[in-house]
Amino acid sequence: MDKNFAARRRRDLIIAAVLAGLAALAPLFIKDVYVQNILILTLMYAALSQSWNILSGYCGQISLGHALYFGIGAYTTELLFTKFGVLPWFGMLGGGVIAALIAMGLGYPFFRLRGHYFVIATIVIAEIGLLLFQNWEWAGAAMGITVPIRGDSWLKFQFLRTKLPYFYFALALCCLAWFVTWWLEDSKWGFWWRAVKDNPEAAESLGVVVFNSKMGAAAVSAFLVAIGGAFYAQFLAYIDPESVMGFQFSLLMALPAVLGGIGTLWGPVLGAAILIPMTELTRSYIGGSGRGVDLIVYGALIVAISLALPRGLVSLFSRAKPKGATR
Amino acid sequence: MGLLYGLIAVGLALIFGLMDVVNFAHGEFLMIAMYASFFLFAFFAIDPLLSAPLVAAALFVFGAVVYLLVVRFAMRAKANAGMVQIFSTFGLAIVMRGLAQFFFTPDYRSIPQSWLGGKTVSIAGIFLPEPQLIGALVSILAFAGLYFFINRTDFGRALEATREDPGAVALVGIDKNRVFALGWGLGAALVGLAGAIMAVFFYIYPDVGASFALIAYVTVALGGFGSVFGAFAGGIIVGLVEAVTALVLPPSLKSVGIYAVYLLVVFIRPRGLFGSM
Amino acid sequence: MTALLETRGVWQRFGGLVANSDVSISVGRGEIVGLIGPNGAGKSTLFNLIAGVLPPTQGSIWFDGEDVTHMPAAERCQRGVGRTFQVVKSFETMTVVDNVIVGALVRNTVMREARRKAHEVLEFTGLAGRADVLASDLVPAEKRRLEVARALATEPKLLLLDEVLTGLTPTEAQTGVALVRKVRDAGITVLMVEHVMEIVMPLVDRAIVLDLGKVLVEGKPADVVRDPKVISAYLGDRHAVGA
Amino acid sequence: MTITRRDVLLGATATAALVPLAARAQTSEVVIGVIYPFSGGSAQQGVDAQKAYETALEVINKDTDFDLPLAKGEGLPGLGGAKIRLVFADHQADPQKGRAEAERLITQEKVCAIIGTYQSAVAVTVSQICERYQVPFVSADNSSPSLHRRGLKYYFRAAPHDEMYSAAMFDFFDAMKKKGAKIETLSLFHEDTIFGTDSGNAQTKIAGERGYKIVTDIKYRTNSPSLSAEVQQLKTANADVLMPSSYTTDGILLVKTMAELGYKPNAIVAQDAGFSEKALYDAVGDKLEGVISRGTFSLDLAQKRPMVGKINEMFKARSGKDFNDLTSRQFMGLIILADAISRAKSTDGEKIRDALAATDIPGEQTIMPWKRVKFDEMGQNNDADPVLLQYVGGKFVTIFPPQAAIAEAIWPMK
Repeated sequence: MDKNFAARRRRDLIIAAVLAGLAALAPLFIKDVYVQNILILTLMYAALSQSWNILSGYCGQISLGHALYFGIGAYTTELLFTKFGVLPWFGMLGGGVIAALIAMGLGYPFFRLRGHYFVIATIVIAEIGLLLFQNWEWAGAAMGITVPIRGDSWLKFQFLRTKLPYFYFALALCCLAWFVTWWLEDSKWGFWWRAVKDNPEAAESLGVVVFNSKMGAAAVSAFLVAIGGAFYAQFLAYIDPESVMGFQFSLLMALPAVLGGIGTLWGPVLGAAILIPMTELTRSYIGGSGRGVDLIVYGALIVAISLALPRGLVSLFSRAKPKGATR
Repeated sequence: MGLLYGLIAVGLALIFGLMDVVNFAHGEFLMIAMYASFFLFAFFAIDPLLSAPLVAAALFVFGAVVYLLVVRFAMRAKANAGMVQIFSTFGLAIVMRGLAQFFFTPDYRSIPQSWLGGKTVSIAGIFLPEPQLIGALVSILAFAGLYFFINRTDFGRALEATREDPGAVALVGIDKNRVFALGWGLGAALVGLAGAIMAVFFYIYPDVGASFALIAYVTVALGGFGSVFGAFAGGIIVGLVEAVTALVLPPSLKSVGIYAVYLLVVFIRPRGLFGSM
Repeated sequence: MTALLETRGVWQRFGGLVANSDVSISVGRGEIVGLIGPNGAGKSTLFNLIAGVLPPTQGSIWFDGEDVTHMPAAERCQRGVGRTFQVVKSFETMTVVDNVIVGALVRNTVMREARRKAHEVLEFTGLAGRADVLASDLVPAEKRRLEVARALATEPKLLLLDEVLTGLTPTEAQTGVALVRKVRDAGITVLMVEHVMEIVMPLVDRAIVLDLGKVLVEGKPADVVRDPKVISAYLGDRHAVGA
Repeated sequence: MTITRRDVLLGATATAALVPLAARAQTSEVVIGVIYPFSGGSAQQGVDAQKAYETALEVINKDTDFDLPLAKGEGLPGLGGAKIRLVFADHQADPQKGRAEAERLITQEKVCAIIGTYQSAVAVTVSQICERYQVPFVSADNSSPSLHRRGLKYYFRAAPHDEMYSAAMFDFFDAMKKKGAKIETLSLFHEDTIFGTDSGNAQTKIAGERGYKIVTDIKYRTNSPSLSAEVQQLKTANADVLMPSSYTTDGILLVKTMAELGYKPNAIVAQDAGFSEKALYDAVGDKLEGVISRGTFSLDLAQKRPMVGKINEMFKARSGKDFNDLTSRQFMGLIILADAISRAKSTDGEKIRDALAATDIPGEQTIMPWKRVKFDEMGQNNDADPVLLQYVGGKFVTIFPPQAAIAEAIWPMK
């Protein structure tokens, strides 16, 4: 019964394993740290976008305020580390939990809102978060937090020159986010989310507790994004409100999923794999001119892809063939 | 200031009300309008107050062109329509910033002297800057005009009808695209008006739109999407809240007050104050 | 044995408008009951009260011996109330089988089980051949059937059908009628709202006629059609006689 | 508008950045990375900085007759006349991007030193990366005092930081008080990013030490759409001196709003940034008659040191602007860095670092009013004396300290 479906799920898993394997070998051939840096960012944004996709893609609650959770992850980790000496690994988890709790707390009032009202509320709440951190003296206010680096240490997850540990962590995070999505996709939650996205009223009549579904999606999504934020903070070894909680992060989490295919398993990875290297390269090689050409190219590409491929780049791969749960 | 927020927001409200599209390049429309009035001033010494209608006309054309070139296709999207709209207009915003930087250079511009700049009227001990006073006046006129326009003219009715049932309107021989293009033009023209007034007392550079965009969205949403009167009222509320918050909290947190009021309003009324849909 | 469903003195007001006044009906186990009435009689309101979309202003609703008046829709579904929508509400971006799986998940937490159940229901409703099609690609009659299939997948004790037969071609309607009978034969109680009497009368065991928010007549279909109050209500509907 | 000429220059540098291989093939060349915001909100500073560095490059690489290190003769004498090539990179005011670009410049473009960055937050990450790769970082125009206090070995700043600047302001107040001016109350007005916060903190600290009363301390959101409420508060407080720390955008809005609300303070003593920008004065110059800004540069120096005027002309030919506080620091930063590389006789990071640490350039051999350039163990040059400039009759005149002053301060400003 339904062999196609099972085969498709298995195929996805195999492809993912192969890709992850190849990615894991990449540093053997790519020694250039700048390229490694791009790879790390790509993996990180793929992971973030995959997490964002859970709430916004699958569950249909479009959030442009995920920078809040990213920032909370980053700040929790670094505040715990610099003020109380808590190792980043614990801070990371703590940040994830706090972000998930905040997401659920916000969910109470937020999930009553629909459409653009919801989107704007998410932008606004992230903006409020940014302003509060900007004015919070104990957390460094605008000065941010500089993470003291005293040599390579797995315990403190900091490394002077080598990028490999960061690379593998980003890869692991990306795999985790992908796997969580893969797993949830064929689960009660996954079905509930998609039902809620398509038609909350019908979902409710089929025994789906819409509110709880949204809360679940928000919590998972926020948790993973906060882990990403914690990683970024360790990677950068310096955070300030603007650079971990700015609106651009909310956007950069959404864009790969949108370009790649929102609400799909492969969309965020694919989108990030194209978008991030492209932004980095356009900035590095034509941004130095100070004429905004990089912005023109970047913006035009977003317009073009969103107009030409509303289902995202993944739709190029799966030619309108009828699809099961895995789409 | 509130009325100006309202004027900036009303174009957005109009476009949204007309076809459920939120224009994320709205701030950039404002930026273009400000540049237009700057260049009219710099090269032809036309005072921004006089050039306002010219700028509005130019923006009208610009808005219509943007609709025909981009938004028209975004509305045809078969899947993820909401997403496509958000991100195509967003991408457009980035392109516009890039183009502005390319052609106008990133230099900060400003109109140093105008008939209005820096004059102040004092009424009962409260100082009211003249440009903002005129801005408020123009805003009220624009609102009144728009209200009249939508409710009393054929074109206004065509807009309204197209919004309610595009299919039926097509049967009557009205070209949906033309009406929408005109709607976008009108929305942009209102921003043009706002931009011309803003140019008098604000600085101008490619990223200037970003300062206003979020406030404009909040204003529209506060009033209720699609409601012209809502945008007007929203603008006034935002202006007041901003002023009051700045007195109570550290000024760097004054936007928090605006945002908090927005959240409070939509929690109580999820469709904004005057939202009908 | 108590009735499966009972409403006791239910009122629903919207502002000054009274949609249901003092409605008390009951549906016994294994019955097919038709809820009919002219436009604006308050059928849909009552239907929504039973489904749990909103609580009544006054009165109580009992299901399977339990007061469910303030129970949200999702919970009622878990207790065994399934419903369809007058305006179809498919999950458009999901395939037909996925649509049904959502319903099946109420009673099957293991995905494999839910999937098996969904295919079973599709077989039952005659949609098996369309399992992997996107819901948005179905024709209207199929969408109606999908609604029923989805509700059946929740293994309800009571199935609420909201005008599932309206607007279908005669052939399609016949298939629909057959399906409803099949559902009842599977031991599921059916309460169906219909506007057009002709379609439902041959199908139902009992008919309840609502008019102006009140229960007008209740009884065997054959008696109901002949009742002068019913005739005048429907005529009144057609001739717009003010009340 | 001067688009054509700029086009050519920008085009040239853009191409240069695109063909690193061809360029690298040339013999004896020293590559230095320059990291600035070339797009986004502060792109203007990046573009201006580019002109300043190109001017410095011309002085170094060509034979000029100035009394500056490396001016005479072509290229770097210590490396057999090797020419310097600059690689520009865009950080878009984002610390992450700054860091990535620094890393790219070091590992791909093989730069032997980096100079930048305008935004202090970006300087934090860029200097960290430089430290890790043991490549010297010259902080040309960042003024945040916390930067050099992080124990970095490869961080150097020739210019003053905000505490030095603020101290100079208070020295000036003290001096004015002796002359009988009434200066008791201050209004602080600073933006909420790292620059404004640092500056505000420094001013608060010194005011407390020297017994000045701060009547309002307004921290505002940068790039606010309106500053009316803030200005209203300033007006109500009406302190003896208004001390703004604002970037250009907010500066323009502040001055315009002040005019609109009819607030004319007795004196404005500004923490540079926006108040040294030509754009600000173009926009609202007439309203700023008598405003005082701190700085480290003054064109008045041209009267004593003619080369200052000549170099300014070179810069003006490129940019259409006079040197300001930022561009002059950028120019000087590259000269100092190049001098160290030449003395190091090597492009090795550690050797350049040691040479930088040993730098001792007398003030006369700079275009700045500094005593000399000599770095302390934290990489800070404490002999970079700030000056206070007053905007009078459409240009800046130096009014403080006395040894650099060419005019008496006009107090109050109007």
